[in-house]
Amino acid sequence: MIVCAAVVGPSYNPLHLQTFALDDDPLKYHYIVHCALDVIDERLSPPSPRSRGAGGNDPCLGYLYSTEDFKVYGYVSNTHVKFLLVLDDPETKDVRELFHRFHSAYIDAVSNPFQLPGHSITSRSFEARLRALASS
Amino acid sequence: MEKINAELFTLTYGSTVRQLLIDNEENVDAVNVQLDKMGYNIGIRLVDEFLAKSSGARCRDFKEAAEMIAKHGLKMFLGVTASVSNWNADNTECSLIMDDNPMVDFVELPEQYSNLSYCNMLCGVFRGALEMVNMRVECWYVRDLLRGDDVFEMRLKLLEVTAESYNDED
Amino acid sequence: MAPRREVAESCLEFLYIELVQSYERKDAECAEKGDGRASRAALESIGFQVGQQLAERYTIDRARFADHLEVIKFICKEFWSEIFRKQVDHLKTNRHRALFVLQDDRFRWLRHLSLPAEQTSNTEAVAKYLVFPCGLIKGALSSFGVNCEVTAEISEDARKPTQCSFEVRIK
Amino acid sequence: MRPPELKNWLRGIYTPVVQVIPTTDAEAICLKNGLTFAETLRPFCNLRNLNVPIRTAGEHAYRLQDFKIRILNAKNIEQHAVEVAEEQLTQIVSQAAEVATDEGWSKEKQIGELLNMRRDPTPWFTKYQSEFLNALTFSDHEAFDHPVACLLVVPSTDPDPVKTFLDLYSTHNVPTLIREGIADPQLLKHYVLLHDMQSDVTLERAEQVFIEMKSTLGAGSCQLVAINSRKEPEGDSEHVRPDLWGDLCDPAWQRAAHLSHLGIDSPEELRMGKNGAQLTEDDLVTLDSLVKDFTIKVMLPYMENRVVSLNQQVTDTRKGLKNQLKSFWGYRKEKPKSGPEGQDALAGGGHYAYNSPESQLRILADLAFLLRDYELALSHYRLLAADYKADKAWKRFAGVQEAMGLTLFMTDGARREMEICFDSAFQSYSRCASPNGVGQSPVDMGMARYSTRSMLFLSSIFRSHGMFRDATLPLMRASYQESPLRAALLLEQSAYCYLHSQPQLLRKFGFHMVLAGQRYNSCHQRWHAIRAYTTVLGVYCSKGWAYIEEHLHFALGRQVSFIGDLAGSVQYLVKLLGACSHQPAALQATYLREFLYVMQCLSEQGRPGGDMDPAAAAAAAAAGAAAVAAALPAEDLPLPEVNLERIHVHFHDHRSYASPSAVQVGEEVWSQVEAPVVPVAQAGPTWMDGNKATKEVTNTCVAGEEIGVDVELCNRLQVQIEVSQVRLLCAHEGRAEGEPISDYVEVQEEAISLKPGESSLLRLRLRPLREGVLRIQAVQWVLCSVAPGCKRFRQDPPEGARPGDRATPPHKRLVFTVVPPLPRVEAKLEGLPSVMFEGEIHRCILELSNVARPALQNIKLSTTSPGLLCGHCPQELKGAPPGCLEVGAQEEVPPESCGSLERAVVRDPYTGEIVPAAPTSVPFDSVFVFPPGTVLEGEAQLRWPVWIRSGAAGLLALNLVVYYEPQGACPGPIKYRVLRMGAQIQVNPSVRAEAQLSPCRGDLQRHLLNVHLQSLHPSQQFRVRQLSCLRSTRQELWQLAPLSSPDTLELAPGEQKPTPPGGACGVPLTPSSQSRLLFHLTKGREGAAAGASGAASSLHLEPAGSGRGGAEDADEEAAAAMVDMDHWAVVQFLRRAKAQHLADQAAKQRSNSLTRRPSIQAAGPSQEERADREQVELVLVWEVGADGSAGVASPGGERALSVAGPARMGVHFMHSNSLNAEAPLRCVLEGPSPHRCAAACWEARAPTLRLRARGL
Repeated sequence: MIVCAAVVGPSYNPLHLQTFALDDDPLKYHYIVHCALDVIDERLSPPSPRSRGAGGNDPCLGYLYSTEDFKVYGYVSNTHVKFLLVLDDPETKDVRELFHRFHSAYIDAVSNPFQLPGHSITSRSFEARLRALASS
Repeated sequence: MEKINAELFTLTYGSTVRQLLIDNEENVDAVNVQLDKMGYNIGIRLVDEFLAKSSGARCRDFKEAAEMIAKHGLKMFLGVTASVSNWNADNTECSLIMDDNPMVDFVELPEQYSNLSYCNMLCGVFRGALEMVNMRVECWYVRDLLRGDDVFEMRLKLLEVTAESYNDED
Repeated sequence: MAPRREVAESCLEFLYIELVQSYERKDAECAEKGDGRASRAALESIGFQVGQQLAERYTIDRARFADHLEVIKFICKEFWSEIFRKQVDHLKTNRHRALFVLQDDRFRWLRHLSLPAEQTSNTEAVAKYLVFPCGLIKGALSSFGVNCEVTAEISEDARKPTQCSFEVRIK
Repeated sequence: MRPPELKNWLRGIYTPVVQVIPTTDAEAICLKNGLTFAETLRPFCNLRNLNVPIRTAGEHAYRLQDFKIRILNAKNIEQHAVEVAEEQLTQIVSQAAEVATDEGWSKEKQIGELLNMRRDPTPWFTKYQSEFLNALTFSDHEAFDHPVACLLVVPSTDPDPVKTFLDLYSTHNVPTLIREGIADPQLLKHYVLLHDMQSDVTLERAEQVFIEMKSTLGAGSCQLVAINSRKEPEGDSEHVRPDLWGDLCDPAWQRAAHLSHLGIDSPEELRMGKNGAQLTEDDLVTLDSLVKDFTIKVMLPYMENRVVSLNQQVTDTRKGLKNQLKSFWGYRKEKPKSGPEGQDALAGGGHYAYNSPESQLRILADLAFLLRDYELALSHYRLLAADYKADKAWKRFAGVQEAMGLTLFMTDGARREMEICFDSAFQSYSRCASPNGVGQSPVDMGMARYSTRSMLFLSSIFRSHGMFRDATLPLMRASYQESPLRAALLLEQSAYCYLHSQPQLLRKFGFHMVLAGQRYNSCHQRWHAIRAYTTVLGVYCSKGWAYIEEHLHFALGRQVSFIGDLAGSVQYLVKLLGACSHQPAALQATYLREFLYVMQCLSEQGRPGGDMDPAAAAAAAAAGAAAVAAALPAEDLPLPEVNLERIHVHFHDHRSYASPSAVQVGEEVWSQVEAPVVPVAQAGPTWMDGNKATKEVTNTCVAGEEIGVDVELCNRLQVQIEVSQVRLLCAHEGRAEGEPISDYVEVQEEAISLKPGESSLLRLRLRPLREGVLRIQAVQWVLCSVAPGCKRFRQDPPEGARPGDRATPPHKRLVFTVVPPLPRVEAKLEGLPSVMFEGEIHRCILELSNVARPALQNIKLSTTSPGLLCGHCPQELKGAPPGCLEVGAQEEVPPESCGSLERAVVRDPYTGEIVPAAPTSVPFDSVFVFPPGTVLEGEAQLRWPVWIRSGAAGLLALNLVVYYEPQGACPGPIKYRVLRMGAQIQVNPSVRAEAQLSPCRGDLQRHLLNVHLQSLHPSQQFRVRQLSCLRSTRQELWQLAPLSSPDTLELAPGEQKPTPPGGACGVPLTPSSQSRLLFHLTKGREGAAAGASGAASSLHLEPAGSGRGGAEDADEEAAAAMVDMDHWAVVQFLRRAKAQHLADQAAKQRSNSLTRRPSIQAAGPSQEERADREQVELVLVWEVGADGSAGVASPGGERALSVAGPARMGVHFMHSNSLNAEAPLRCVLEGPSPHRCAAACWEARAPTLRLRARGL
């Protein structure tokens, strides 16, 4: 299942980080997510020849890396916002659908006029939707 | 009547409100007033289009006007309908109850703006529009989704019917 | 995402016209510092925020742009048709791709503009109504990581009252 | 290490083992040099440029250029217990810490530094690694370390060397490996006859023995070695030989084991002299040649043969189809010793005897490996792997895989295959380490070490190829199952791999470094933990990752304090306090506690426990304070937050305020009130009186007068905090060096405790004592009585403001020009009611007290509230209203002791021109000038009457200003001062009166006045006491006569209606009741009427239907009880009432709009005249019922009052119009309309007039 979902801004600053495992220290996920940014960087730059053209530049980066007991998946929107999911099931799975919903939730969250761009997202409905995502 | 995706409108309105807050140094009351004022101006212009499009169904009295707004006006422009209720004894006051409104999609009101009547422009619109059909009204929110109520309730109060001559005291 | 619902286009038009005019009035009120720069900035920043939000919204699941040109193309096609119901008519660019000119022969938002009689110069009056779209474009571009200045021009050609072009100057 | 180097390194590790078995005496000889025999030989074990040909299985010979052997004592040819080994390893890490601490490693590294860090950041790891590998040697599952040869050492002194030689090699002397039948006991034996040159036996003797030896033991395998040739005593020149042995010696405990085995229990020899003290160069040469010859001539050939023969044997038994079939049918299963399952497997299949085909194979392969015939080795490993796999002998299988991996590397074989080998090695090792699958059961550390080893090999191979990315994975895998310390080391290594990989993976570097830090932490390697954390601060900090920053800072704060660097610790902890608002309260509390604790320790540093003499204590305290300051500059303490925006300065320049509420009233209001009194010439000091030199904007304040600064302290935490010794820090420019600031400024300290999330405004006070320029610079405080904090105020004017600009308003300015002492008045209104009835007249006492020394003069009082009237003279203080208002109460006073009223003339403060009165102000004499001579000495008081008449129901706001000037010349810029007083009074409704005036039938001189009274108050009872008719400006005086019954019509005009003795005074008006009074109004004959005074004819009222009594005494009583219409206060109020009324009317006439707010303005004289002509002015006097209940029978006014406590009375002012006989009119006197703003229109109740002509 999804144990953590995170949004990281274009300038690699955390916009939102939410954990779903009970009584779990968010700290470790901050580390894991921060770490994943390295992999994302690698995937993004520079657009290697193969990544161009068909299938290249797919916003969904999929599996990024795994730690002792988690797997981290990534997705990068056209606006250079990074979405990360930390899953705790051993086998790699297709997360495209999850990320689609994740991104949609984010889009609505930043459509709130009072949500300043670049600031961390504190929105009840956003959190609720991520919880739903995690429990699905 | 041409339709567009609500988002563009919704976002533009939201961004407007935010900008007004900045312009008025976060003074919520001032913003409420300004929203109402802008709404009023819009209402004045908008009523013609409404009457034109709504097959010129004139409304004879306040009661009808309220119904007209609730059933047709809102539907035509915002694609939602409201129910009219809570009439007072002499039919000069009523509530429009909307359980939804495209203007507030995505919106979450931060604490510091808890006094902001986000959709106040709508009040202004009604005021302006009705004035064009000779009804001076007051309009304000009694319940507001954004402030934790379950629906929007706008109170419409008829002040005077300007068409008819009226005798002022002395 | 909320169900993709619809509103009357005139809602937007009324709001948009009132926005411009209310800022006009504001300038008129405080005439002494009434160079209108402040209100133009305000209008632009309204557009800017909307542009940013739409950029995110309209590109969900879309392959990432490889370069500026792709971004600009997106603006001319998808973005434009989402907002203005049609694509940009002409796209010009200079060699270094630092300057793009997006020309729209029938700019939708100028359709219903009935200009006050006392307006001496048509263009200058219309110009006010193009600040918001400029902000819109600028906002979208910036959230794609393209920092730029956007300015608008109206054709002097009286026969094409709604023709205007947006100039995107990439920093 | 590049691959070649790595290969060398590996060759250095995998070398054949030569066992040494010395006799006790032999060992004793060597010990003279502080070395065992084995040790003595070590320096010579590394053989170079040999160029020996080797021919193993292959057709072609190859040449070895260099070779290395391991010479060990039998006792040390066995694996050390895990605990022991681990202990050794831990030592290495800890020592590294000690060494490196003073190199200032634990510095925060910027990313840049990290990237181009040249030197190896973890030098100790290399040593650790080789020690680690060392600890894993002599395992039972591989044959690398099985002894190949054996040196038997016997001294030349031995009686029968040959026999000794033969006995020497006994089970007692062989290593466990051999004893347990794991290693092959058939060793190459080499016999060394050791001759001690210092012994009494001669070398010749020794040589003879040697010859015998050779004859029996074979020439090839014998050697004579003479050592200790040094004759001369130690300590001469050539002893300066570098110590060849140094770290080649066995660790002490191994030596001990070995020696005790020989029965040499107390090895004090080891401590004597330096290594090799007795050895001359020649000795060294012989030793060297001993090793060389042995290796080249004896051992290598032996090994060759061994390989060849083993190989032959294997091919015979293995390569035959039969055997393949055998193995295919798995016949081994039937072999008792082999195919070990379950536990055996875990033990690593220890049950393969050395002579089992598998072991033989392994030995063969390993020998090949040692001889660097890797091809051969590899082929056999391959075979072997299959067998062990079939047997599920996992440990051995793993071992083979590992060996294969190495071989593949040595031969630059396929990288992928090599990876797979190490991989499966790792897995099978782990499998043994934790039987129920990795991770689930407590890991068998001893076994886990092997899997780690395999991974170490793999990763260093990757690294050698510069594949840093790939190098990390094995390290990580190993770390998961390792002990904290080793895990930490591995993680740290992998971190650096990330750092060096292309592209750099900084974040991963950081992450793994932190993980390493945590591991170090958990095994108390503090210094390493700190190093790990600090290294990565640069990677994480100030990038928005609050949680991470916080975690690092806290961890560092803790660890650094543990290693005793309190100052350093504070640096980190303080960062937490600033940025942990997103954390739960409990955690914040922890942070705060930690911080305070460290600060505490810091401040107590160097303070000896127990009690000491005050001087020392003070010194210690000072030292502590210094330490604290050094560690944490007060400016850096983020708690509590000081909001510089909310600063508000309170001080008195020429203005001062009587109450806080007065401060709230806007400056513009005050300036309006002051305008009439403030001299035109100098409208008070301005910024220009400030610091002339710098043209700086300063406030002006007076020496000895208090300055207050409101500072907002805000507690962002969810924890309550105590803030004490909050004080303002200031500088006085007059102060000379050395003078204590306390001589110039007196500063008060405050203390406050802030609840979670609370922010509160604190008024900090100081008092300048001398003239000069005073700067308030900062606010200081102490947090929880430990941590000093300080916040500097902004001194410079805000952006864009030029010096001398008014940009900073006075209440924000923190620079003061202190001027010499001045008088200062404080004032209060004594007996000012909080609630009044509309129209009520009240007197209270204005008490002015000069709180300063200097005297003051020229007191004026100005107000814009018509409801407020300054008394005429002090005498008015006598008695109390209404008594003092009544006829005769007013006494004659000499004019000089009376003040006078002036019409307010508002002047422009700068030009001095008269400004038209503000539209809201009512024209009345608003300025009261105190009697000319009035002087208020220092600390003296002055009491003066003040009259107040409440206006319409609602709030009555009184604003007044007391103006005064210091007596005599005053140097400073301040020439005068004003005291601003404000008060608010709640006004409740009282009585409403309407009067109708109609012509009397028959008598045109007479009119019928019908007064309709209504009590507007729900509960209060009123008594209407008196009705007066004022003399019109045309001096007409109307006579009032009561008309309570028809017959009164007959009464002669002016005849007074007698009041019954003891009858109630006034007509009672019960709450919200109405009543009607009838009067005759007659054009009067002068003076005839009783109760007629100069200004008015008055009539004392009494309840209707009261019987008549004696007329005469009634007169005086009535007269006595009459309110004097000539009284100063009454006259003034009536005048104001009238003015207001006229203004109202004028306003009304102007705007016939229905707007409720009249815009009143001064009524022109013409209007006034007209009004006079038309109007008859009536005054109704009522009195508040003593106790609200009707029908209190009280005799006349005075007594009633004396009985019923402080009586309260009010005056209503009504207009009527004069009537000319020709056109009889009916007048309706209405009450006023409600809604009037209290300030201006309080007279609104004065009835207004409407005419309706009625034709006769």
